[in-house]
Amino acid sequence: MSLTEVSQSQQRRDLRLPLGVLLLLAALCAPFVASTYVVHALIIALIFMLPAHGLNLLVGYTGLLSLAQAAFFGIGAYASGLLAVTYGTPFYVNVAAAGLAAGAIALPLGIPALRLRSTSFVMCTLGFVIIGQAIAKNWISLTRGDMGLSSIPKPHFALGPLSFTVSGTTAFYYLALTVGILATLAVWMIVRSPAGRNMIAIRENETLAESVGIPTWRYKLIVFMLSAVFAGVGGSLYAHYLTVVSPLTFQMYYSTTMLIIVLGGGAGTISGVVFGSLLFVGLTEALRVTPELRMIAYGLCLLVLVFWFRKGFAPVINRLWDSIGSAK
Amino acid sequence: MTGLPILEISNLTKSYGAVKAVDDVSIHVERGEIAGLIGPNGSGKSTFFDCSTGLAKPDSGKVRLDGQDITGWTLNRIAREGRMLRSFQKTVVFKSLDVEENLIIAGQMFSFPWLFSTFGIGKLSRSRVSGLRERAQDLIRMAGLWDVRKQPAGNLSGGQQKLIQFASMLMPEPKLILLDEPMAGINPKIIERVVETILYANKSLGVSFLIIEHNIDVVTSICRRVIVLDQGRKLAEGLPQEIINDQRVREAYLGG
Amino acid sequence: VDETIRLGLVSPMSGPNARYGAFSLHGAELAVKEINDAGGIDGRKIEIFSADSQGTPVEGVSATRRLIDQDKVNYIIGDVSSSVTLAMQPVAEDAGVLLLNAASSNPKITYGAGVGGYKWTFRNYPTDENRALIVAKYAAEQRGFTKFAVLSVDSDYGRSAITFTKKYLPDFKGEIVSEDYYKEGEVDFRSVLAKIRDNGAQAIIMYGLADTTPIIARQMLELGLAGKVTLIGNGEFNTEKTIKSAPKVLEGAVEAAAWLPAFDSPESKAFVEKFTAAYNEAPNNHAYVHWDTVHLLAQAIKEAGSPDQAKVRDALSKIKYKSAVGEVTFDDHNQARLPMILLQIEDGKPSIKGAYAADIQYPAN
Amino acid sequence: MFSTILEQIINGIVTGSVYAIVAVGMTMIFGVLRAINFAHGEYYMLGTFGAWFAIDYLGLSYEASIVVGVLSTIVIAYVVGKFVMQRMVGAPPESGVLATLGIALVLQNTVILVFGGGYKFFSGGYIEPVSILGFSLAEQRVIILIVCLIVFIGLELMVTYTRMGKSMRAVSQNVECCEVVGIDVPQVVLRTFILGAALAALSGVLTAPVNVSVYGGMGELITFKTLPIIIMGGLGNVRGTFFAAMILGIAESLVATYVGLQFRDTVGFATLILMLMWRPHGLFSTQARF
Amino acid sequence: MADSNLSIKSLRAGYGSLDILNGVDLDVPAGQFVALMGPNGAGKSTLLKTLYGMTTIKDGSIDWRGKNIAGYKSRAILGEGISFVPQGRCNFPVMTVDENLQMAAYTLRDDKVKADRDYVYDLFPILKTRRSTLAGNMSGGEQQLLEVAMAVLQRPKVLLVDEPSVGLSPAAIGIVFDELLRLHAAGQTILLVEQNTKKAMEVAERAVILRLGRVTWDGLPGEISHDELGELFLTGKMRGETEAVH
Ligand SMILES: Nc1ncnc2c1ncn2[C@@H]1O[C@H](COP(=O)(O)OP(=O)(O)OP(=O)(O)O)[C@@H](O)[C@H]1O
Ligand SMILES: Nc1ncnc2c1ncn2[C@@H]1O[C@H](COP(=O)(O)OP(=O)(O)OP(=O)(O)O)[C@@H](O)[C@H]1O
Ligand SMILES: CC(C)C[C@H](N)C(=O)O
Ligand SMILES: [Mg+2]
Ligand SMILES: [Mg+2]
Repeated sequence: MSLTEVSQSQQRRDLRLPLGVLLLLAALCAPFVASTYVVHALIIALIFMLPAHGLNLLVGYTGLLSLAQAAFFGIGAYASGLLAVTYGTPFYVNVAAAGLAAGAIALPLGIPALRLRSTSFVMCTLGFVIIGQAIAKNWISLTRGDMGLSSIPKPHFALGPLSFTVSGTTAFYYLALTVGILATLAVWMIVRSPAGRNMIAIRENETLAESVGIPTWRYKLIVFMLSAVFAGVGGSLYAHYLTVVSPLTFQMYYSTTMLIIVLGGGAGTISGVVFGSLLFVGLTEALRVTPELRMIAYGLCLLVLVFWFRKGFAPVINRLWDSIGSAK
Repeated sequence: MTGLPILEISNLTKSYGAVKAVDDVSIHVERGEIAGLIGPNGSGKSTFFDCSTGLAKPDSGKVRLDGQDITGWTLNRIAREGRMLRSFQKTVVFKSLDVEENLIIAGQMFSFPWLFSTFGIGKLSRSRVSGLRERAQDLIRMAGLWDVRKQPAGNLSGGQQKLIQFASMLMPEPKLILLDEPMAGINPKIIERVVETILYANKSLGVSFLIIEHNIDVVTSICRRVIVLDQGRKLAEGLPQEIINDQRVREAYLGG
Repeated sequence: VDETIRLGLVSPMSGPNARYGAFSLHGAELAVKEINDAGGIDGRKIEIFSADSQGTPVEGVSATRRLIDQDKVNYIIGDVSSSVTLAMQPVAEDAGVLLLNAASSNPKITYGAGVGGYKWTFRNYPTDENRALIVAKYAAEQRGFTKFAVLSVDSDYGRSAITFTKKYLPDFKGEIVSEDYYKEGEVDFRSVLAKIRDNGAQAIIMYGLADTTPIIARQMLELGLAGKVTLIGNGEFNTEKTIKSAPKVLEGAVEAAAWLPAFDSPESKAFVEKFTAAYNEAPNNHAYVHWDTVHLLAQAIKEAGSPDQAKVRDALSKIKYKSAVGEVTFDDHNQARLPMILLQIEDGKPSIKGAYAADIQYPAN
Repeated sequence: MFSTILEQIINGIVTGSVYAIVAVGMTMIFGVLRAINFAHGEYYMLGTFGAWFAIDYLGLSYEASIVVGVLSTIVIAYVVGKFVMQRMVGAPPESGVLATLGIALVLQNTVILVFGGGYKFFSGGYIEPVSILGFSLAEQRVIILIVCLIVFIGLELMVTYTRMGKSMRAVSQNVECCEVVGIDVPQVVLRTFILGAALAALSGVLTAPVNVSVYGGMGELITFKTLPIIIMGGLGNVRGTFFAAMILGIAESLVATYVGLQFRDTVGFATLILMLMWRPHGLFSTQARF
Repeated sequence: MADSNLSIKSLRAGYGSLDILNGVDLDVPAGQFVALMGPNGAGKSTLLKTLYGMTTIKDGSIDWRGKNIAGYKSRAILGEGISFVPQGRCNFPVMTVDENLQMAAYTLRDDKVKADRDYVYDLFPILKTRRSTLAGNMSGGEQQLLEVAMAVLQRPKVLLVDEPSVGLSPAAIGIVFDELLRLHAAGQTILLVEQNTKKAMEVAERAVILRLGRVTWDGLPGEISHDELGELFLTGKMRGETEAVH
């Protein structure tokens, strides 16, 4: 029995590996075949995928429904925007600083917030976004308020004598793709490890998890911070891509978009998040017919999602993937 | 065996409003012992467990585990560092995970005690996980759950879930296990197996037990010593035979 | 060969500013229709492509990209909201597409344009600085106000107008006694108005949204501020609808606008008529500026003699365009020298007090 | 000084009353469905639009427009309740978030599509100021205050004493057990939902004369104002919601006066977060054992 | 009386597409006290839930007084006079004991309700002392008593009880089973699921053993010894083990 199992899975891997390579190749070739506009949409999708990955760790794996992602996204965007504009620090410093800043701010926010359960926690996290926006608007000496920060430089790498500026859409696409793949790998490693299993245990039943020795409090806090780091990095890329940051970066709308990516893609699955960010960013672009009809369609999509794909699209993708794998 | 009790709880008190759920109770469990805790409904047994394991905060009293004062420790720390596990009266499982995963989770904090080591991948950690899996499968067979082992635990029958809980307690090698009504709703044949497993764990692995149970036959057959609570106070303590013949216990608990 | 001129319009078609988007699109469409009906520009027709910015920078950038990459537009007009325009600038710059702004007033847009950096951005709209200056000046000199309360919309427009007000007010011995900003959609101003009632302000400086003005006016009435405190600034004080909501409060209000339907010039009157005939409602300022900007662009293309973007750009910087409010030229920051129109409500009707242009003091870089 | 504070407190109570009537419906819906209704403000908007339509298109009086506004909202709520909310029974909270966000988008944009995105002018109502305790207040605000009191006394009685009220509480606690004792869960959900939506609509119609402008996006704002209230009030708790709404109304009013209007929208969530630090389960909730 | 009975024919039911009951046949004459036993996961609870309309029925019929009630909603079944005490917690945790008892009689609107409640309080004095405690704050056993009391208050014609003895002290089990006997004596039909086979065999008139979703033994309690019973549980083994072969 165990023998057949092994050979079966090998057979599967044989078929899925080339397909995976193919998909990767497709991703690499995208800028050469797709129009600049599609590439731009892909970049936005890749940028939103980062906070979504973080949110997935929080919602999908640890079971904490949070709307705070936009706050950390905004913190990341402002952190790198301010560094770049005022100190002219290089890109990779900004990205790292954005991630760290978001993670560090998540600590004092998470300590009180994580004591709350379910709905109170959701509302508290929503509060972070709203208060974040108020700070961005009113702490004018730091953030320049509504005027926002503009002319954030394009990512620039300098290694000794080598220097390179990521200026065009194509170049930025590769940058976003690289970061996206790295983040996906990082999430994959986390969730497959025993730590990932512990997170799932917390999602399923916190008290039970606690009783088998899982330090749930510390886990929740660390995952909360981790999700903020992902969001911060996303925010940093966003700032460098759009070259402007304004208080509108702190938007409940972004938080819900990220949540929809995760839930619609399939909470607790990595493929779901990847697919979700492509679909839901792609979808908003595709639906650009007339604005109201588009929003109505978007709303109806959400209802369809809730009624017919309660687990998001991930189960569908996985079934497809499996059927590809087991096809001869 | 040293004379030091593995668990020693002194003068524990807990009240909810006007209700004194536990009222100045002192209990100890000796190393290698299987002790029973019985009492009428609402006599404070589960509350006593909650207070000893960090789930509830006692109003006063001291809990010592293996000579160490663990009063005020959190539930997870008691489980992880103190190696004292407990089960719940109201059956709880990780609902959407299958039986095997349920057991692996129950065991892994001991194989991966440090938060960051749990992120470890690589050979050592893989072999640890497969060790856990083997152990889980043995326990699944014991509990007669083999065929449903890949089903989400939340979809199993009440009794089957209770068995998962019991099996989870044996996943790691704890020093002491507190069981809250492990036999409730379990069919008589499986009760025999559960009893055997408890005795085996006790003899061969040296795990001590404190068991709340209303199935008086089981209590008398496996416990060396039985403690009786009534209205939050300790009513009696002694050998099983003495206890069931005690007039006060008969009145308060056994009925007649 | 495709002979049509492809013109993109980025505006907030949905979201809280959707109303501005609708007016902008109508204005631009009307101009395009006029031009095409008259035979186009040297025979070339204009085709308009509208894209929704939702009033947010990221959507604005997406919209801009789509216009450039998919609709292959040569020119873009947009956006209303300054934050969005600021985000669109680098995108247009990268693509070498001419970005003509018709309605954003934040000075930063042209601080960074022309010799400031972005070669492809032009703005055919007066700035907040200009507006703030003339309102402050008029209020102080003509009306004799010295104590002001600020109540403006919490956006880059409302906030930057106040920033400049603060810059100029000391010149006129004016003093700000309280400063408040409201969110789009705010409906309850009683607390602030009560405070203003008690702090002795003579006028409320309001750079606000058209739709909020009636609410504030009504609540001023409720608190007994009518006739005691005057509204000054900008926020469609001059439309019939606003005045009707609380005539007693709006009497004497002072407003500086890029344009208003009551502006007395033949071109302006003709525009109001055509617009009203076409859309069954009176145009507002945003309809006008977009209508005007399309005509401006058409003239530039005509003068360039070809739709080539670089040539049109050069034509624009040299252009002398006769708009409905006066002649327009661009400075070296690609900022139009445009007058602001100052008006005061008298007997329930807007009465125009003059049109003032001011040279902008660019920050030294 | 003192009289200014008093005046602001009265202002706050009026604002609080508007919030309270909307929030109480939301909290009751949460009670039976365990889902935050992100679309709740949309019923406030629908009610207002209904009344505006009645006045502007049908030429009805303000009183009649109240009926039209509330009734038309009830019809829409019935449809939404039948097809969406009833199916949310027992669904995980995430589904509730997505579904109600979806409904909010659909309702809001349908209205914009039909009536346009611009602001409408609401012309009915009693806006003449009256003087109470020396403070000037529009008559309409006095009406709002009185209606709020009536609504809350009525609801409090209903929840504690009537079968409907008891079954609402029952549904909120254990759906399976409702089946066992014979409570018609879908019906209770539908009725609660319609009641909540109707109250939101009523609040909208009553507030329209003083808020003057009517527009498609107005519901979203009110949703955000009421979210912190229902949490502070202890989800599902009618009396708690009343006090929380008053606290928030007054706090907003004071902040708007003494700190700055721009901080007003932050007050709700800031108060909420502060309060949650102090009492993680809300001001008025009861918590059962694990 | 013979006309009013419960008759289950080749019933197939389960959860979604998963079948748990694979053709259950059972005839219960009016007024009979039946004990339903079997290994864990045999489908006992599923059978009771199916009778109460809480699962998906694929096939077969449930005749109750000449009417096929298969596919009825729970509420309709309650209306037909069938009550159910499910396994595990089933009360309103944030209502007091008294309110819970009131809710139990939700569908009854006569003046006997109050008298019934007093009767229940006399029966289980512990509930009386806890009458204003929130149900969710009581001990497991106390809640179990409450749930039995709630079913009693519904005055059903048929009572479906799933493991009422779980978590009860021997004394309390005595009281509960005495109450079941009293109800039975008053003419109620009772379907009792129990793992406490010893006790169940004492009180029931008839024993039915379920395994793998089928009735495998049906007879008088006296006809089978405890060892035989245990043997029956095991030879069938558990649902899992027989199927594990393939
Ligand atoms: N909600 C559910 N969804 C899917 N399968 C279920 C569900 N509930 C139970 N099952 C399956 O049905 C089988 C029978 O369950 P049931 O609860 O009827 O057993 P039981 O005989 O009452 O056992 P016990 O004595 O342990 O209560 C179980 O093995 C389980 O796998
Ligand atoms: N959170 C609480 N609030 C109020 N009373 C409580 C609370 N928790 C427990 N009690 C009361 O404390 C008493 C002891 O409860 P406990 O659960 O410890 O009893 P037990 O001995 O485990 O009973 P059983 O055998 O029925 O499980 C009960 O009377 C219960 O009502
Ligand atoms: C909506 C308008 C008042 C916008 C303003 N002109 C701006 O620059 O943002
Ligand atoms: Mg207990
Ligand atoms: Mg069962």
